[in-house]
Amino acid sequence: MTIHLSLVHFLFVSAVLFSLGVYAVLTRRNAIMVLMGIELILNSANINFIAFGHYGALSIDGQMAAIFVIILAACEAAVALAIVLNIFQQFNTVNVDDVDALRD
Amino acid sequence: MLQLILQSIGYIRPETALVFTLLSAIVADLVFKRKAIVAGIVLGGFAAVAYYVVDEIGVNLSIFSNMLAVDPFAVYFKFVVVTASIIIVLFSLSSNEVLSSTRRIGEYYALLVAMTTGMFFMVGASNLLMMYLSLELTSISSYLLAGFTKEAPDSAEASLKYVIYGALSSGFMLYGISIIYGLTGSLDLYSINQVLTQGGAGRLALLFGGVLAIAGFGYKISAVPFHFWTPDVYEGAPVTITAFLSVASKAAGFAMLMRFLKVGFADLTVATLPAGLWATVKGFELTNVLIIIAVLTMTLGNLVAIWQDNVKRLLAYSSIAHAGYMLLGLVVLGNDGYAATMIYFVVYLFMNLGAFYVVMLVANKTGSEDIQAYKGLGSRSPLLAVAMAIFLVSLTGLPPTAGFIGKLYLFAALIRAKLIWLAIVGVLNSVISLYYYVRIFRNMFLRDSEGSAEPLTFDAMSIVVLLVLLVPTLALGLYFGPLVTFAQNSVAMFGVR
Amino acid sequence: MNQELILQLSAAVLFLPLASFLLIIFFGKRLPRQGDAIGTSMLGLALLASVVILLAKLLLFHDEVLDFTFTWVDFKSVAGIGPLKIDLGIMIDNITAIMLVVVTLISFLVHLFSTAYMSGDVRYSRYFAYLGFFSFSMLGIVLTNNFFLMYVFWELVGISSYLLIGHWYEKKSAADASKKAFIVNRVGDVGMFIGINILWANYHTFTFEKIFAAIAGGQIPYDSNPWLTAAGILIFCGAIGKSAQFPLHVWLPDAMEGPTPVSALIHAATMVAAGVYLVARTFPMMTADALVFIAYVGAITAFISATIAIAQNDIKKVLAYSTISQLGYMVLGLGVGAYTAGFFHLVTHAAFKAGLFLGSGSVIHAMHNALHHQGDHHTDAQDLRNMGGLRKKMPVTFWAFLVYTLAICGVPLTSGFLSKDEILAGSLAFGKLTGQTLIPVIGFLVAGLTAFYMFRIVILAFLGDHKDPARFEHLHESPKAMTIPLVVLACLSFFAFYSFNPFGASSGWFFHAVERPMTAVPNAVAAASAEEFEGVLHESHVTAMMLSLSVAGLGILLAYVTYYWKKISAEKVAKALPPVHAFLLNKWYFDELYGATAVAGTVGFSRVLAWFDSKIIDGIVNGAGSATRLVSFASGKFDSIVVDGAVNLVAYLAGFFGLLFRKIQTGKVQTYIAFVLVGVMVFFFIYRIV
Amino acid sequence: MSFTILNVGILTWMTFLPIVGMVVVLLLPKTNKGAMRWTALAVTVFQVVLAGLIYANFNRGMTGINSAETMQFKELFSWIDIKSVAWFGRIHIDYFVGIDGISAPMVLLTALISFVAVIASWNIEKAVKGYFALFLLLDTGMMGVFVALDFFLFYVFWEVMLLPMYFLIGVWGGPRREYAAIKFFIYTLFGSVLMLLALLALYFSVTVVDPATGEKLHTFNMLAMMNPANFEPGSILSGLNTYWRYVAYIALFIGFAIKVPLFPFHTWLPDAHVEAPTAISVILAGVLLKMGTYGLMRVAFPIFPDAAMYYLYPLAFIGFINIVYGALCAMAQKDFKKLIAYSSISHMGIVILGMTAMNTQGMMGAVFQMFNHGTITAMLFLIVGVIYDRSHTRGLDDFGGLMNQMPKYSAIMVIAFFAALGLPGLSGFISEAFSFLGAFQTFRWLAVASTLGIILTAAYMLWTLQRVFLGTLPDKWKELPDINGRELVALVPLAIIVIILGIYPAPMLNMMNASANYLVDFVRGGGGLTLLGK
Amino acid sequence: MSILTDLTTTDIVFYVFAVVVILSAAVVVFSKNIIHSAFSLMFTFFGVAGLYVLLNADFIAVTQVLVYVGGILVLLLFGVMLTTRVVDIDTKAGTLHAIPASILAALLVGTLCGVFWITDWVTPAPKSAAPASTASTIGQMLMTTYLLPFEVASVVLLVAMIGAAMIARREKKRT
Repeated sequence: MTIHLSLVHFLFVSAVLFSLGVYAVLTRRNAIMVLMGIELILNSANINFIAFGHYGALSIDGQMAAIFVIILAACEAAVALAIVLNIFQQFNTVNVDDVDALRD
Repeated sequence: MLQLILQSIGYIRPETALVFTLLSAIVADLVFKRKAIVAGIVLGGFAAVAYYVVDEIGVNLSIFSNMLAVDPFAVYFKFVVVTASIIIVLFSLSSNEVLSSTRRIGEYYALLVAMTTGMFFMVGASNLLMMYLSLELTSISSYLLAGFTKEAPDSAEASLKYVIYGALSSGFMLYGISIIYGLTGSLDLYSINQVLTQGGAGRLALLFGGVLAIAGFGYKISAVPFHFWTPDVYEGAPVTITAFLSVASKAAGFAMLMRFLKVGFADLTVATLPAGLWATVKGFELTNVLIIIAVLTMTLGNLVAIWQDNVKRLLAYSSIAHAGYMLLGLVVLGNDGYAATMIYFVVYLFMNLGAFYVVMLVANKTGSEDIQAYKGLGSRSPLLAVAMAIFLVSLTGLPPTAGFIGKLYLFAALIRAKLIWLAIVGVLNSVISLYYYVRIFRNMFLRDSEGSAEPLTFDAMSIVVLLVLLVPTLALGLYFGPLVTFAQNSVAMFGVR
Repeated sequence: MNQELILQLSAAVLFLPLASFLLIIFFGKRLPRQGDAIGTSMLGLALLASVVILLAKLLLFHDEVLDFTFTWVDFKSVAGIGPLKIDLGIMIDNITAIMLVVVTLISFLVHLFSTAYMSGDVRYSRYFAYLGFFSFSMLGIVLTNNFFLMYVFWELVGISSYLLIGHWYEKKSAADASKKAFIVNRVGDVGMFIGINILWANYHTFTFEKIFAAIAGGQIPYDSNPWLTAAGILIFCGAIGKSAQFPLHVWLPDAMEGPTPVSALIHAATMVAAGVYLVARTFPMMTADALVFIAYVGAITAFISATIAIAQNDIKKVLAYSTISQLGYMVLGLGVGAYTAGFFHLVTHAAFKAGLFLGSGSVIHAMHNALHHQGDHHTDAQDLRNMGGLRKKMPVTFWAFLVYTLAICGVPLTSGFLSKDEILAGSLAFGKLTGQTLIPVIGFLVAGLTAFYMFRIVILAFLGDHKDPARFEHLHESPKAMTIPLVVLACLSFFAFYSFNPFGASSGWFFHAVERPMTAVPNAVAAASAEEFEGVLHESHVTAMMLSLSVAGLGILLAYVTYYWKKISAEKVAKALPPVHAFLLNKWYFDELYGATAVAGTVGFSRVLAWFDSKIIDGIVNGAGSATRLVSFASGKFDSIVVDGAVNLVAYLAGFFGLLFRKIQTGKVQTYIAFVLVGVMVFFFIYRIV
Repeated sequence: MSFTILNVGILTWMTFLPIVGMVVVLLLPKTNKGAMRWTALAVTVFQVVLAGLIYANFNRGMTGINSAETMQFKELFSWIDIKSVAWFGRIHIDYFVGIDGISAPMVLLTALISFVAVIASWNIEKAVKGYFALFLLLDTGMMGVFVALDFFLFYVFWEVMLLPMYFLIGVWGGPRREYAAIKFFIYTLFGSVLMLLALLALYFSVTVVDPATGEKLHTFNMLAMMNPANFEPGSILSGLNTYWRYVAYIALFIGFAIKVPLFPFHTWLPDAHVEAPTAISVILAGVLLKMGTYGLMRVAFPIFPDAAMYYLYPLAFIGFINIVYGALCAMAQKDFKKLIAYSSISHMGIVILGMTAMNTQGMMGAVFQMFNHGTITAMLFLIVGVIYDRSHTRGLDDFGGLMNQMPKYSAIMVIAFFAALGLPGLSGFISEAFSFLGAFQTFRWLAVASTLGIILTAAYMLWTLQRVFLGTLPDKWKELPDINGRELVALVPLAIIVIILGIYPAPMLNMMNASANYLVDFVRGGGGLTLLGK
Repeated sequence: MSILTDLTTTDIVFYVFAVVVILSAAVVVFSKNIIHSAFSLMFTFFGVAGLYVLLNADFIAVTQVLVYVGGILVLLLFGVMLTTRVVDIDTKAGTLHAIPASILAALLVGTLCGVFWITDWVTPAPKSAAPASTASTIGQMLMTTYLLPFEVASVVLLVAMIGAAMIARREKKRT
């Protein structure tokens, strides 16, 4: 790895972002924080798509994928938030680990 | 280009019909007071869809710039999905859970149609992006449907877990797709296959991307260790949705995985293997991962199911185990195995939906899904108990029921591919599965009812639906020729032999 | 009279008792006198027919063997063997004809005796049915021409013996004794069965003649002479069981729990002699080694039981041991090669021993009635110490009994003298020929012992004074039905029936009729030939007679000195030698030995195995063992599931791993995600390791 | 030869008549218990009549075993025929039934025992409809196993029995019925799934030429599987003495061994027997156990003669263990029914010993022993049932002196007990003797060791007899009534058969002779004459 | 220092954005205060958009800012506000089993970086002269090759809309 800008630089950023997202999903109690973590993961995937598209001189496919991912991220966020709101109405909490009535 | 697009549009009639049904349902929900009309519209829509699917039999095409394949394989699974959808609508007509949420019933059917739409795209998708999109469409609809009875805490919890788990899994899958894209420069499965066949991809990254992608598929088909959402969501969701998830969404997930594996990773240039088996591309080690997953899935599903007291949850674990059996068909990496999995799906469709239907009817009457509620069912409602017994026998895989035929073909494929020890694990698992199915038998027939011993009566509609599920479960066990032929004819995917 | 007719007659002899059995068992209760007349008359007819057969055989077909064979099972053509079938049938040679008369005669007399002895019994009719069945089975043994039927009837006499010993099955001792008799016999029978297996495996036939012919033709089992010896010894095992030879003699004394006429018929005269008959039948296939073995078994048996008999106080027990001892003689006789003498002793012994038992039956009957009359239910009617002076009250019984006793002691003019003397002479010859001097020594020793304990009975029971004068008043001679058989048997205990020479039977019709058969075994392993044996025998004959007479005389004298004149106190001797006395009284502790080893071992082992089966085997497969309980502490539910529904190893492991897997279903979605991540990493890294 | 009634073959009648009866029973009104019983009785009586027809028309010279030509009463028509699709071969399954000298005695036995079991079921009062419906289904399964010549069909019938049996034990059984039922179910299923795998492996290894089209196709036909020439070269089970052939044989073996049951797979049996209602114990011991040994003879031996010969000694050794172990365990039992159950284990060991002898006497002894054990053990269980119905206890030590109290009963019992301990003159002796005679020729020392079982059997049988029937009668049983007419109807025919076959076994032996001879030659010739000749 | 001197402007811009993205994401993940996290997330999104620009994906960058910052983030903030009780402000949402999660995350990042590093990516020379705008290309693609995904996405949006409304709306108490 050289210090000069290359594909791997972007991939590293993406990897770190991905891991941070996973970390958030794993550790944060607040459901909304978990959702933020998921957004980070989606962003990291998008960085990959675009970086590959750029450096691989592959095609515009990467960017197209990124667009759709952004759209879906929005949908998912909306639906997830609606569900979180419903949870809040039912349980009066948004702590994910408090919602564990269904278990073995 | 326009020419191609116009031509392509001609081949998405079922999907178009579905979207049309979706819109009609929404409009009808606003217009009509009687919600049964919505159900009627949806049923009619599904019938039309089924008609268009029939129309697609024999077509073998790729449309929308290789986004979607309309091939016998997809058509087969579309049949499975649309049959399941119709049956679920019938279920919904007598489900207390659904009927009690009158105000949202329009949305319920709309989402059901949307989910079906998603699954129709899933079974045909031959582009990774398209796969991701259709998976999300299905998932988003199912998150919402799982939480449909939102006043019920269980249902709300189920939807929360489902959405978090699902979003993360699809995130993983997306990341995996991005890596595969980076390696092959394409999202199109055919191009990916071409690149991989030439051996032009980093092995390690491919493996990692593959594993991440499989995490996404695994989540959809409830394969261990990506299954964790399944018991909780199945238990919390309304029983109609549980049944739907366990059959249709699993079928779509399998179809997608099967296409992903065969179109993307089969090296069809290798001709030394016996007919029907194919080699994988160089450096692809996911077969072994899949074997491990299959073994883990059936074993864990069966072992944990032994401990369940909630029948719905028990069936959830049972459906995990069944996913494991069906994965056995995949790991054969051959047309035999694929056909076996496909046959199994039709069989599974009837027997599993049947079991869930009985659970629903019992819950409707007794208000309980607990195994205790089944005590004395044999005397309270012999028809229901016998039907349940037959469904469970079929799920165990004993002749002369359809379940036996399903298992027979799976194990036959394994034996033929000389994966004999895997077959032994498989059959031993079906022995284990007997344990928990037998617990239900036992409560139904060997125990006396603890509470009320009143006979349970059901309306004609319920009995008809029950028979619709029961007859194929038995008939396919004795006469399975047409099904097998259909499945074998349908193994063909576009672009691969 | 042609052969056909004789064979048909013999079939009639065989089936008459069976008819008696069937008639009485099905219709007995409804027949007049519960069918005893039917049984007795059937046997009477059979006796007549037997006598006719014997006469016809001896007079018309003296040296021929009459044979009738039919195919019972046809295996058709079998690879490697060719046509294979099981032929069954009957054969009549001279010993058969003689045995027919012996069996039917004793059986008839016992039937007759029983009509009086058993009158008033709760299962009177069934008793006669069983007697008929026994007679049928015993005649089957006598008549058969093959090992298969021999084994079949062998078992059938066993079962009729079982039924008759256990006639009074309400008594635990009777039920125990019958069970013991059958099981001990079965041990011997299994040996015989294995022997038959060896023969079948090599000759693919059961017929005696064919097997002997094959052996004579040089076909040796597995081409090995030791196997031939083994086959002989194993066949002899059947005789060990049935004829109560050491070490399987323990059942016979207990068998005295049966009614006394049964003891006379089965356990003295006929069934127990079947073993001797078997050895006689199979004599041609016995090698020298086998015969030595047989001789030693006979000698040891004779000695052990004679010593035990000395110390017994129960009249029937003494007689039982005396029977064993005499059977030992017969076996010894056959073993040493005195074939005719051994078989002769069987016949003479049948008469006088049956008589002894019936005589004792008569005594017991009288004692029992007297005690009953007195209302005394505690005094043992069979204990010699309670008797004495019966001579005065029961003269017929006494005189008959005395004749039998003289016969068994081998006093001249009796049949016993003739036969016993021949055996002793044979043993002496055998000792000379082979150097096995122990055998004749034991033979003569036992002769002395026999005389001693037999006269002990006579003196204690019939002479002297009765112990209880009051009881003495109530003693009466037995009825005619009982005394007639006694007289008949007493007559038969004289020499005249067998030989006109009172000091040697060899010139009589019997020795003419029964000749030692040619051996079939190869010369290398054959015993001394008949001619060689006869030569030596002739030399030792006089010596033997003198010796035997003197030891018998000595024994009788000692008995008088001890019990009549009381010069020697039996009690003092017993006290002086307490271990010896206890040892003899307790029958050399054979029952205790077997009880502690074979019986306790088997039962104990079976308990262990049953425990093993339910706990370990079932446990391994079921996981119902301690491990299960351990786990069930962890989850109370496990037990209910294991016990209620699902048990076996799979269940156990399934339950265990199921529980384990369940633990990860925590209900917390983030935990799930962590597992997913772990799964992904593991799946990735698994290939870095492998 | 074939034999039809209304154009339907006699074996099909035998097999599916109970299904018709089941439908009738299901359609009868719930309250009409009498009609249900009579329906079941009519079906089984008809089966017995058909069995008589089979007996009368059976050609005793035909060998059967591996040739369709010499199978009798056979019916063959296509059941499932899936045309070849693309790379998938054609799938063809026949409805193929027929009997030879090995299966004919079993068919007769099944008819007889079913009839007896219906009589013994007469006093069932709980859920009569379900009972007889399941009973008749079970009947079909049993009959089907014995007549099927297509492995697939065989397997279907084999599995069809499981569920009725589970319910019959589980619903109508004793206190621990649930445990016993599930144990039976799981064990048997475990065995049968292994059999399924072997079945599939065979299917993919064997091809025959379809005479109609001339194409090669895989087949489930057992007879075709017995011909080594039909194994595709390079297929998994081709060749002789290969690893996978041994594995497949062992898989089949385990499947059958569990049914027999052979040590150490036997532990389901005591529980199942003890808990099952009398009639079901009778069926279980009388017919179901035979399926294991029948399966070995019909399937495992002729299809894998090489493996059969290779594992002959171990199998015989297991037979030996069964004989001695079963007898010893029986000796320690305090429960009457459990004792009989263990005695079954011991007696089935004799069957194994006889058939592993691989000679005519042994094989015929084994088949005959299967028949005899069926009748004798059926009697024993009926006897236990009679006493249990009256006293509601099976403790051996609770009884004594019944001989006086119940004389007719005791007479029957004496016959059964003596038959069980192998008394000559009763059928059990002949088959045991033949088995031993055969076994001794092949495994000298093992046969000798096994004779220990003869002694032990006598010991525990007589001990039991003493404990229950001899001695003094406890006061509490002074009122026990003697055996009644219905029970006699069940027991007397069996007793008569036991006696007649004990004296003159030829009627039965002649039926099996040709097939047994042929089977022995076939297995010896097919596998390892060299192995055994050492 | 010689390495640093080699840096081009593009490089520097990249590093700046990378640091912004990672640091702000770290704040999102680690911050105790949910409001802080939400706002920090905005910087992450901006940073990512910056990276897109570096990769010649200007249209995507703009979309990123519009949709993420303008839509999703606002949505999230609404969510935070709606689910936070006024009195008892529970914005300091805690963390769970941080240590195993850290290990996992570390392992993950290590593995990913390792894989990325080892893999021999097919990288032809970066395009020096990028087209001025990708917007038109993307537009064309959406109407041709990506027509079907485009339509499906619209269905997804419709479904999300209906569904979110269904789940989130307060039901009248049933009588």
